[in-house]
Amino acid sequence: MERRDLLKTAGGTFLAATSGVYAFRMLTASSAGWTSPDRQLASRRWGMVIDLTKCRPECTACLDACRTENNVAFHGDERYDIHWIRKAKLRSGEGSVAPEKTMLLLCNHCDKPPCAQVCPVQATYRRQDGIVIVDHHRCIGCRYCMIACPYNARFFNFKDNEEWPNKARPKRSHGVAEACHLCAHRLDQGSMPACVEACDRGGSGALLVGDLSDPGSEISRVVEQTPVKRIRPDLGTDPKVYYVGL
Amino acid sequence: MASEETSSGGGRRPARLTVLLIVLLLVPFAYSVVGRFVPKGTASDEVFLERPPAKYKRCVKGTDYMRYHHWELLRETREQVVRYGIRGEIALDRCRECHQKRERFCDQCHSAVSLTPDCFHCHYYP
Amino acid sequence: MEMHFESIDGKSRSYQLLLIVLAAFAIAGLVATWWVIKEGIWVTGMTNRIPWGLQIVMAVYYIGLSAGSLVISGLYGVFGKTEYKPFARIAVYLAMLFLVAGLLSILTDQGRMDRVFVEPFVYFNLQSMFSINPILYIGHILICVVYLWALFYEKKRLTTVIATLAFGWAFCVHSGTGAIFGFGARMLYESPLLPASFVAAAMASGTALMIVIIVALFKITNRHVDDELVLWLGRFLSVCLLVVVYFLFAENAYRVYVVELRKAAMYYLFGGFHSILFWGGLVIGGCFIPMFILFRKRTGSSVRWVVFAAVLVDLGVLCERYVIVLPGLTHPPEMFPGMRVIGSPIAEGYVNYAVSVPEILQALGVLAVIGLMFAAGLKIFKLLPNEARISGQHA
Amino acid sequence: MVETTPDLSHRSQGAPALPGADMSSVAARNARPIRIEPDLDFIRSLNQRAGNALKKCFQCGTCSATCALSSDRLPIPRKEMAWASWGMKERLLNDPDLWLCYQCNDCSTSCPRGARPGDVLAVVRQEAVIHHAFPRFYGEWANQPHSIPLLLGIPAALLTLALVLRAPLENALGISRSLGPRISYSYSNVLPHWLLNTLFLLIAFLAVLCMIRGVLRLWCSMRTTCAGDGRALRAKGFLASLGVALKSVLAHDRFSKCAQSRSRYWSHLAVFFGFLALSLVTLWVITAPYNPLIQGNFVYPFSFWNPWKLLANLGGIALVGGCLWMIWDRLRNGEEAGVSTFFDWALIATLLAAALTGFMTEILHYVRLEPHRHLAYFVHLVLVGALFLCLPYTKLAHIIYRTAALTSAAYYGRDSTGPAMRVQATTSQGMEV
Repeated sequence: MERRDLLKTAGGTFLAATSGVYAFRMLTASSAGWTSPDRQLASRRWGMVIDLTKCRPECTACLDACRTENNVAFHGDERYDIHWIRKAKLRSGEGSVAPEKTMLLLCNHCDKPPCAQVCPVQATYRRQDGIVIVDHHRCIGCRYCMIACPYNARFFNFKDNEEWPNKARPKRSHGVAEACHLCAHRLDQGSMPACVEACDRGGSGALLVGDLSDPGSEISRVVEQTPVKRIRPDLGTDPKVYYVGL
Repeated sequence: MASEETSSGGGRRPARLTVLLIVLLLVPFAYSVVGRFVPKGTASDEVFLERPPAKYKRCVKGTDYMRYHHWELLRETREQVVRYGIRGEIALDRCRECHQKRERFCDQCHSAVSLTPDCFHCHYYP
Repeated sequence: MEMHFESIDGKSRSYQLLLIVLAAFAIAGLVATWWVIKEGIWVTGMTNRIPWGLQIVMAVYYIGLSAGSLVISGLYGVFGKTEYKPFARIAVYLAMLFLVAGLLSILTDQGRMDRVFVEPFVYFNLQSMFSINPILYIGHILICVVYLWALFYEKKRLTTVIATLAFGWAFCVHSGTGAIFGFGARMLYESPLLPASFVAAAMASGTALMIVIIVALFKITNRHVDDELVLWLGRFLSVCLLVVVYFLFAENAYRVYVVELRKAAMYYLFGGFHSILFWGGLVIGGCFIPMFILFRKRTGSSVRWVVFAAVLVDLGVLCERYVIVLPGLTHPPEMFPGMRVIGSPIAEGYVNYAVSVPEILQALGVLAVIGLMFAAGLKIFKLLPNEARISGQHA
Repeated sequence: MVETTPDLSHRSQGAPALPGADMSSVAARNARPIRIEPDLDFIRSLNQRAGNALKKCFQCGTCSATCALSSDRLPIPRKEMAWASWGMKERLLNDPDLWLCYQCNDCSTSCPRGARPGDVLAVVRQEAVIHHAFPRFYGEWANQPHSIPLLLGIPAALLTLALVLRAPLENALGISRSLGPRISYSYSNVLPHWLLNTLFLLIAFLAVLCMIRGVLRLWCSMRTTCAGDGRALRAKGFLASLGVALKSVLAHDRFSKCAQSRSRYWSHLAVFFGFLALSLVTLWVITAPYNPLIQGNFVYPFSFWNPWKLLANLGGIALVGGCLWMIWDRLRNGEEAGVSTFFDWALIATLLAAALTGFMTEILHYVRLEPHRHLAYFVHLVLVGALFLCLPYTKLAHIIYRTAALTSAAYYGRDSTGPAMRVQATTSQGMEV
């Protein structure tokens, strides 16, 4: 009797488990017909070089281009404005006579992004080509990434964005975090990010985006041959935005 | 011990309650009957899907597929685009080329089945 | 007479008044939350530079209170101090409620509350403290439920087992909560000591809360509680406070001593509103005055004074939670060593956090919700003992 | 082996003094000794499961006196208690009157010996279900905790088989994958309705088929009970009796007479009407293609404010609430609710699980979580399938048996609605059991 019960239980469990697993596979089969994700991205590693010596202090071409391209919210309130790329003035040393420096700040697209590490839903992640992206469809708005980012590069949609200059690109609802994604949509289609194009158009040519993993690319050459600096590489985040003349 | 009073009193109350419950059960039935015989306007199940302009012949997939799986297609395409950078032909703003007005197409079904996908808050689709 | 548990009648006018007041606060919190959902989080005091505010402060405070109250019930369950059996049920029930409060605070703090119930479970990220902690919290709630069940049905063996588990789990919960900040990259967060000091502060605040609740509840419901039971808790509290003070000293001494951190430490200690909370609320009001009361023979053996000390400790720990969460955010990250930022479209330097009305309403609302659950629990479940005496004094 | 003389079964053998019946022959037969062959194992098992209370019965008759449902024409539970103590298995298990008891435990709480007749009857009903089960082995399985995996595994396997066979069947039968005017985001694109309808109708048909034998047995024994020498007295036509029975079921009027556990009336009412509402909505949906009331534009899934959807949601809430209430009742008021065995728990748990997975499916539908919603739906369907498959073998069978017993009671005029019958002749004969 004991053994029969055991057989019955075991048989039933097996039956339920196998049919469950089989049904699971049938139910979860993709209907859209996509196959496994393309691994092609991994062959690239995007990085950026900003030549501060070429950057004109009064020029805002890149900032405007970014705002227009990506529908970045500007409410006119310092506390809630979002800046995927921003321009700051630095003064080295104390006192008011020390020389001023113009500085462009944006997401550093770290190779070891702390923001992605802390994201509880994997909404922020490092794409295989090195771009750090926020998946706004998934973000729950916990703002832990903003705590973790050592560069003040991440922003939160505190209110809805009323402006919608570029209807071809999405805007964000309130309640999600965002940051520069290096115009991944443009890079995917073979063109340069909006800020880079705007800078070139303005004649400065201070911005350069390219593939760091390709030794023959221009960016690799610049990084090799020019004295470049990164912001706080000592934190171990391995940022990929390089500055010339900082 | 149930005395005669309580049992008869208890008998009346359930009867009334039962009638009430049965009436409740019949409400949807009445709704459907009314929806069937009273012409237009009352039948909220009506769905109107605007046909795309004649010059467009074919969608990215068949009609049946799109009817039952379009969201699946969009969702998986979204994953491909956002997480793997694969940008193909399928995109929400390309739907707009044929199905031009949201309220004459998307919203029709969505509101009929009480779904409020929040695509359109961030993706432009007039 | 044997000690037994009973539920309260809950028919008195004051009880009903309490329910109404609590419900009003809960509704106010709900309205505030609805307002935040509808308008966006800008209606709170948070900004892009200060992404976490009062809700997170309250969340970690509530969670601290919960772990602490569980420690008290552990006195009975784990260490077999049977004289604390009368408080075991209230303590576990409160522990559960405060965890619920913590989760509610975190929930209402999210930008997209609609996604909180789905995405974190589907796209679980093992590397994130924010993914790990909810598992710890929910686990703790479940453990508390089983624990309560064991207590209600007087399951001796199960009580011991589950109490030990809960005791250990509470340490994990608290260390985990501390790790959210301690493992963070902010200059004033990063500290391996933080999880440990979190546990110490939790035990202090939880014990203090139990002292206040026990004395108040027994007084209001006309029940007898032996002074010695409360006084012993007071002595336990004083030991906890010593540990808290030690951790505070160690951490701040380190920050002041290490050149790299000195500037931040000075900001922390003397840099604004939070410094007032630190010195006035935490160090003096929350630690030294209570310790003075508790260690002094005359005041330490008076229930009144002990309760007063406990209230001070609870307020002090609330200040401690504030000075853990906020200075780390208002202090700017050091992006350009040796340089100063003089012009930027965002505030790159020191910023100030101003608590807003919706945040306060939400915090009070959460408190009111669990207050309601506690009041209802007293009526529904047999939580309260008829009396609490040390067994030796039984007639 | 015991030899005894008192007529324990005069009701079944000559109970109602039929018009024109020969009284003397009845009396003569009653005097004849009857040989009782007690089934000792049966007694032991009953006694064990009814909380060792059965043996305490000393036939005082308090139970029948307290019972609000007991009447001269239809006396319970005293005679069943006697049969049980004497191990008259066949008689007991075929006794339709078993099914007229609602286990309100008025008798159990007033029993001076604590013999708990209500509980004994509940256990006997459980025995009866297994006894009437066809096939028998399945009836025995269905009431053992270690068969749970199997009981869930069979519908899971059937459903998976249906999923596998879907494409070939659709091709062979020429069923279009198009759902006509129905629109998107339903569940039916993965688990099509035609497939589920066929499968579940087959299962339901099978279940009903398996029950027929039990119901017929019950009916026959009822006829013996009432008809004595084979001359049945019909009080009503069959359909009219069925009507009376259904009315009684709907109104819960017999349930409402319980004094001891009033809350059971409410919880059962909630579960019953919840179940009924959900069944109605399901029927409406699955018959939609053949429904003349629906013209073309049947939109499925329903809008949240569609009355059908509202009814289903309300029904689900009632079902969950009722089940939780029952669980609470059984845990809290053990004394009034009586013994709870696997037989009782299994039904409540399955119903609750089915309802909860149903809600989970709905919630996942609204949060647009794919493919999780299909998985929840699958589990839900497995639970519903298990419920149907085990209909003849679990407590759920009371739906059928109780209705049959009520119908026959009305049919033979043994209930209060029937014409008064001359029963004095028999009740005067000493022991009325």
